[in-house]
Amino acid sequence: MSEETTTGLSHNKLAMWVFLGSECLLFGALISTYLLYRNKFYDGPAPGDIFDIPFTSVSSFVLLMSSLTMVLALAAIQRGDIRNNRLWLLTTALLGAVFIGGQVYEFTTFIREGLGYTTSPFSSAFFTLTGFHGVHVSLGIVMLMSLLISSYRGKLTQKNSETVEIIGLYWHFVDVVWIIIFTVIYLVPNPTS
Amino acid sequence: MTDTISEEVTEEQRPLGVYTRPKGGNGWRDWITTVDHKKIGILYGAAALFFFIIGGIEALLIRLQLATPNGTVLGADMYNQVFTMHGVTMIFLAAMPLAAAFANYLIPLQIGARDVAFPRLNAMSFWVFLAGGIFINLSWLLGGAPDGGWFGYAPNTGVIFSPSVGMDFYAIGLQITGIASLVSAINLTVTVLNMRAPGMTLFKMPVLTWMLFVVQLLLVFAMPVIAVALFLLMFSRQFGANFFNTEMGADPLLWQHLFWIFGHPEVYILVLPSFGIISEVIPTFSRKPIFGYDFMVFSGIAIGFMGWGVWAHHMFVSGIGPLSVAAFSLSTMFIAVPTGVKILNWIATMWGGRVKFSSPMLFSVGVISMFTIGGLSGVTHALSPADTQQTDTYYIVAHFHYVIFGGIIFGLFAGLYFWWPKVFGHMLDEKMGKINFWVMLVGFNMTFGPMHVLGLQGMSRRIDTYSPGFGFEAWNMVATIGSFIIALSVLIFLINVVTSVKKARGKPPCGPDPWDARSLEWMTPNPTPEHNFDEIPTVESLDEFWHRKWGTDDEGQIVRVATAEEVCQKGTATGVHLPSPSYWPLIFAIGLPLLGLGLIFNLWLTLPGGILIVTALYAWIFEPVDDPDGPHGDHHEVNEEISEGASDV
Amino acid sequence: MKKVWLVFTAAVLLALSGCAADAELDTLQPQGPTARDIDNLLDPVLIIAYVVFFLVFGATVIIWWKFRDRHEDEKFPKQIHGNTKLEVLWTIIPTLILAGVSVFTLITLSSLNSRETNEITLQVENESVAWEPEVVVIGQQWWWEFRYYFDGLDGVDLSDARNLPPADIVTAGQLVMPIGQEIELSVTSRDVIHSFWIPALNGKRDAAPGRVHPWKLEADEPGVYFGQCTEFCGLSHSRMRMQAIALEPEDFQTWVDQQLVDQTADQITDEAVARGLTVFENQCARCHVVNGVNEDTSIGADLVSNAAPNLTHFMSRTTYAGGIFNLYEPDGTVDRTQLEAWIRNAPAEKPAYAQGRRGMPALGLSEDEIDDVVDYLQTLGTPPSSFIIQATEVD
Amino acid sequence: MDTSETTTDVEEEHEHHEHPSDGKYMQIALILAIITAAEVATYFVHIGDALIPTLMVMMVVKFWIVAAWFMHLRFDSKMFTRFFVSGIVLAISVYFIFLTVFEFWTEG
Ligand code: HEA
Ligand code: HEA
Ligand code: HEC
Ligand code: CUA
Ligand SMILES: [Cu+2]
Repeated sequence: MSEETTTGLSHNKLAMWVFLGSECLLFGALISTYLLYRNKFYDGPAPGDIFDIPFTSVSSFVLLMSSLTMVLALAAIQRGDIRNNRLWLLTTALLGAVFIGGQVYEFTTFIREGLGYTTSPFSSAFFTLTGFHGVHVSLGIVMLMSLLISSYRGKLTQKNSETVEIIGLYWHFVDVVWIIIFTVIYLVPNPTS
Repeated sequence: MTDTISEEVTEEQRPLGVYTRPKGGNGWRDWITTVDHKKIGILYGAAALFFFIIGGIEALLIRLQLATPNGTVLGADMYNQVFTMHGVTMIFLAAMPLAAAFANYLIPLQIGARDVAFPRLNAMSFWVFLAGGIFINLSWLLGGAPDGGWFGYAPNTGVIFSPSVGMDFYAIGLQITGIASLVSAINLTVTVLNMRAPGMTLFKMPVLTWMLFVVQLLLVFAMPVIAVALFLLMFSRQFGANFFNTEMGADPLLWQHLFWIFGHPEVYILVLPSFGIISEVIPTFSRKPIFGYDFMVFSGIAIGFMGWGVWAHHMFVSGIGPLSVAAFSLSTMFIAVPTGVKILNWIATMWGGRVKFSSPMLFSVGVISMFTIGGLSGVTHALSPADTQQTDTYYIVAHFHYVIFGGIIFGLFAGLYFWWPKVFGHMLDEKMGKINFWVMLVGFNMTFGPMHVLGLQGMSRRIDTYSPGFGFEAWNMVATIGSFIIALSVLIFLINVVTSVKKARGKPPCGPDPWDARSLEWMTPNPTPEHNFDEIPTVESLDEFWHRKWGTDDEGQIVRVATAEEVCQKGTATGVHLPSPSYWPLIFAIGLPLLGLGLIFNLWLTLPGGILIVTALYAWIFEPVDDPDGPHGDHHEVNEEISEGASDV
Repeated sequence: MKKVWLVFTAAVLLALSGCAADAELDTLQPQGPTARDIDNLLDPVLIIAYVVFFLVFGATVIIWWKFRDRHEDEKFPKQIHGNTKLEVLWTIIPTLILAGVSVFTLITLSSLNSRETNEITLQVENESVAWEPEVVVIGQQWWWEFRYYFDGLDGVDLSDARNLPPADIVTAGQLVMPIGQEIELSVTSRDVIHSFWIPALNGKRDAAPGRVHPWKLEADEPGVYFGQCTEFCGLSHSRMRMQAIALEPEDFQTWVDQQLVDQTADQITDEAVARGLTVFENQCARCHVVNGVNEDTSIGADLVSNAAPNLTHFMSRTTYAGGIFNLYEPDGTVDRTQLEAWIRNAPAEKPAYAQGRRGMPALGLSEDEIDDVVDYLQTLGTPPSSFIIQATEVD
Repeated sequence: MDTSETTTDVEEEHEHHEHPSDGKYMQIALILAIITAAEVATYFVHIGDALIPTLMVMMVVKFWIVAAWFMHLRFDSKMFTRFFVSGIVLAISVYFIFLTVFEFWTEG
């Protein structure tokens, strides 16, 4: 950015990082709430009964790879390579959508198996945490699609690669949150009923 | 709410006076579309004062009910709503936004910037806050106000125990004002870091800016915690989630922890702005620089930091176990140290000075002594065994009104008197200001002083009535009388505002430097012109403005090197490129309460709310950065260099 | 102005030093060792606080007199920017003071949490029982229940307060205890969070649903010690009070003996009382238990808390309905008017949510029925001694 | 007033290092993939007491790699790291205490 600022950093990017700092406390609270309640499954299914690790591993992997495509999209636009930028943006959005699709599938399976939102403190905490993450991913997809649209309208050029960078930061953040969720919620041995 | 008091004075004369804007034409449109940090500051101030009076009237109702035993002014149900709304209104809709008013108005000026980093986001923060405030208060009309206390302990806030829609309004309304606070905090954080004038290093920033900066950081990290707590509450109430359903093994302490992890940083969010304000006022009227600037700054940071490790002192009796109690008891006590550093530095600043007790100064000295009382009673709560006797009694009520009213409201009044000429171009009447102070001081101590005694005598808080015979009668009556004296003092303030505006009408603005002030904001004329600085000054020292006025002669005597008029910019620059107004922040803000009402009453209502929000966001993004017909849209190459700053977000 | 201040502080000081003799809830007049410990911790700190305050306030007064600008010139005082030594000094001194205070805090805290249980020997149904004085305290909207298990709490599952095993004694509103004994409390709740507090004997402890919190009480002298629920718990939070009644050990034994007697119908001779029993069985028994008449505590299932006060020894209490009404006049006669009013329309006497499911509903009884049922209530239990009745008066 | 050594100012260089090449990004992604595979493997292969520490280490490494490389924290201004790390550290310490107070770790 050409704008002169005291620190030499762009407003927008700095704001995004401050926001991500704030998000740490949001997800921290949700994760802690979940941890507190992972044993409180009342009469419903326990986490250990219901999680499908292989399935979630695949969707986690998909989300992780979307971080790669995201950074490739950024590298492309920074080179001025609009074509590849579009390609990678689209791929990222698609990978995100696959992840969300997986989550929707997971949720419906859980509900079919008797784990509804109101089944137990565990279920409420689980759906709230992963739901919040899912909403973040979905918002990310919306933003990526908006980028694509403005790219096709010729508005996204090397000059404003920073917009891609900032949305990328958000995207990667949502990814690292999932890295934590995947380990702490899914992989750490779970109680069974 | 501001344009109703407008007067017929042309814009040229008073470009900024809220009470003197032209009524006709598109005056109100100017206000609802403004992205000017100063106007937004004024809007924050006006709204906060409005809510302060609402909260104050609620307080008077509380006091009327409690004036005598077996009071009958309010029923139990109404009483519970009134005290809950009193707490919520005062904390979230009066004290926080009043601080936000100062932050918005003064941060850019004190660091030598033309505006905040994201002007439109700034407007959005205000409108969202206002929408949230109105939304919460709508509950009075739509089925009952919240009745679970301002910290709304679960499970008493669940649908079974609080069946009216009140707590829904609480959960959603505070969520909305929370968005406003978070967005504004990010905005101001970036502003402070990124938009300082050349030479303005972090350690040349005025103490007020520093304290406000710490507050923004606290907000950035604390708001998400209350957001989660409120989401859990909302999901429990709207969708039957089991976060607080103890029958299924949920733990009611979850809410308490989340609330107070936010809640304790919150009390420093409330008090630090006031500490900052008096750190500007006291040096000015003592004619000395602030004593121990570095220590002032670092103690502020220390308070903000330590504030994260003490939250469970609100839970000493809630059964968290002796080890936790011990740990939090100790951490709480030591917060007195950095706070004490501040108190003593203020005293040292005045000591040996030539102290002028003008009204801002009186209020500041009021803060020093009254806050100390509250802080010391705070230390007695920190003795956890003693707190088992004190908690949830009027002794606590006394503590927090001493820190809040004595520490915050007094400080904010100091700020109002001090910067009034800066904002509106005319002074408030000094004599009335002093009367205002003394009446308030007496009323305040009469109201809250006796509460110490009541609390130690065992009067519980949040009781709508008490029986005769426990020895509560006399002091309650005194407190009630005192509260009306406070009301009188607030009334004196309002009268002062009105008469001062009247007196100033048609007269030229007061001089640029009515107080022999010290910091950068006074380098612009009063009232501040729309573009702030004609030319961004280069800063060499703390108290830059003062150092440009005063120098030392050979004998080390302080002598005037320039008059304020000479130092002060003329405010005449033209063609400064400023961000253009926008409707979308307001439209966005209107969408949120609709969304909220939809969640409470009828999901269909979320539709228009959602549409407004999405439309506003997209329009916002695609709105041209410059309105070609805008007042300052001329985009000459020459002006490009001084148009720095504001981003187009 | 300054005079106003002095007078005011003097008044506060006076009041603090215990002028208010009649304050039954006063925290500064401890009547038992734990409360005394707390008081002993607070008092010196209050003095420190006074000293600190008068230093700060004194400094501002001196500034007012000495450093007030009385000239209208442009002279400046000496410009001092700070003094690191001073800063260090006033960082360290408060730190040291607080370090000292924290030592005492920790000591008191540990004694507050220590348990010193003595078994006392009780006669329970002609058998000698060694009882560690323990009482289960249950809060609910808006009254307190106290349960005594003379076999100890070891086998008693308290995790679900709405579904507790039968106890030897169940009473409401008034905790009865022997003096000179540390009584262990297990505090819990059936609905929302309440807080149990007898200021003269100890600080408070929250009663939270799903959690059991330990606490203790000890009184030096026999007497009636007043308390108030202090955690906001909804509509009638202010009307959720309680008393601890401390008795000499012999009197406590007598009380236990009386409480263990059931109220069977064959004792009834009076016709009005018999009619009252019928009303009770038809109207009241779905919520209230009178041992010997009905047993099932879960009948009142339509109450959120699943329980109403056990009325077996109703007359042995001196207050009712969350400790807000006195059952007896000072001369020992029963205040029938108030009791009838309660049974006529309880929510009018003590607010409860219109939706019901907590508190006692208005049952729409006829005046005759009310008369009869009150006659019946008056046969339930032995009235307490006149000492207790008089000590219940607040003035 | 000693103001010379202020921290976050213009002086702070924000020279944009050369960003890694696409190939480098692919390599990093490959490492991430391998760690993820290892993580998932723990679900099938039992490693006893070492499980949780191993998982935590792998999680932290993945987190760090994404933050440092994909989010460019390695190359970008320290200010960004400062905000992010503040958030993380504050969150971890506050919520760690929070869970501790619930006796979460000892409840089994
Ligand atoms: C502006 C807001 C504000 C501020 C600044 C404070 C400051 C402090 N508060 Fe307060 N507090 C509240 C607002 C605030 N509080 C509110 C709103 C509640 C109630 C919430 C509710 O329940 O509704 C509350 C409740 C509250 C409790 C819980 C009580 C209970 O419910 O049981 C406790 C317990 O420790 C406490 C302690 C303290 C302490 C130790 C400080 C310290 O920061 C004070 C430090 C200051 C000084 C000590 C004075 C100056 C120091 C010196 C001159 C140095 C020398 C001093 C010594 C050597 C002691 N506060
Ligand atoms: C910023 C915070 C703030 C402020 C400023 C105040 C100000 C006041 N508070 Fe505050 N109070 C709280 C925050 C605050 N309070 C909180 C958080 C609680 C806890 C709530 C809870 O338990 O959940 C509480 C609780 C609380 C209680 C305890 C209620 C209870 O526990 O049952 C009482 C009782 O006296 C009280 C009294 C007062 C009084 C008399 C004032 C006065 O100082 C108010 C002065 C202001 C006015 C009187 C307005 C004057 C203006 C006019 C009258 C002008 C008239 C104009 C027109 C008619 C146009 N408050
Ligand atoms: C639906 C349940 C219900 C029914 C039916 C009911 N009560 Fe009650 N009663 C309660 C509850 C709950 C309380 C405690 C109310 C409080 O203190 O807030 C109570 C309190 C009382 C008390 C005071 C007890 C004490 O020690 O505090 C008396 C006496 C009483 N009821 C008598 C009666 C009589 C007589 C009847 C029948 C004519 C009756 N009740 C029917 C629920 C019921
Ligand atoms: Cu029970 Cu308050
Ligand atoms: Cu606190």
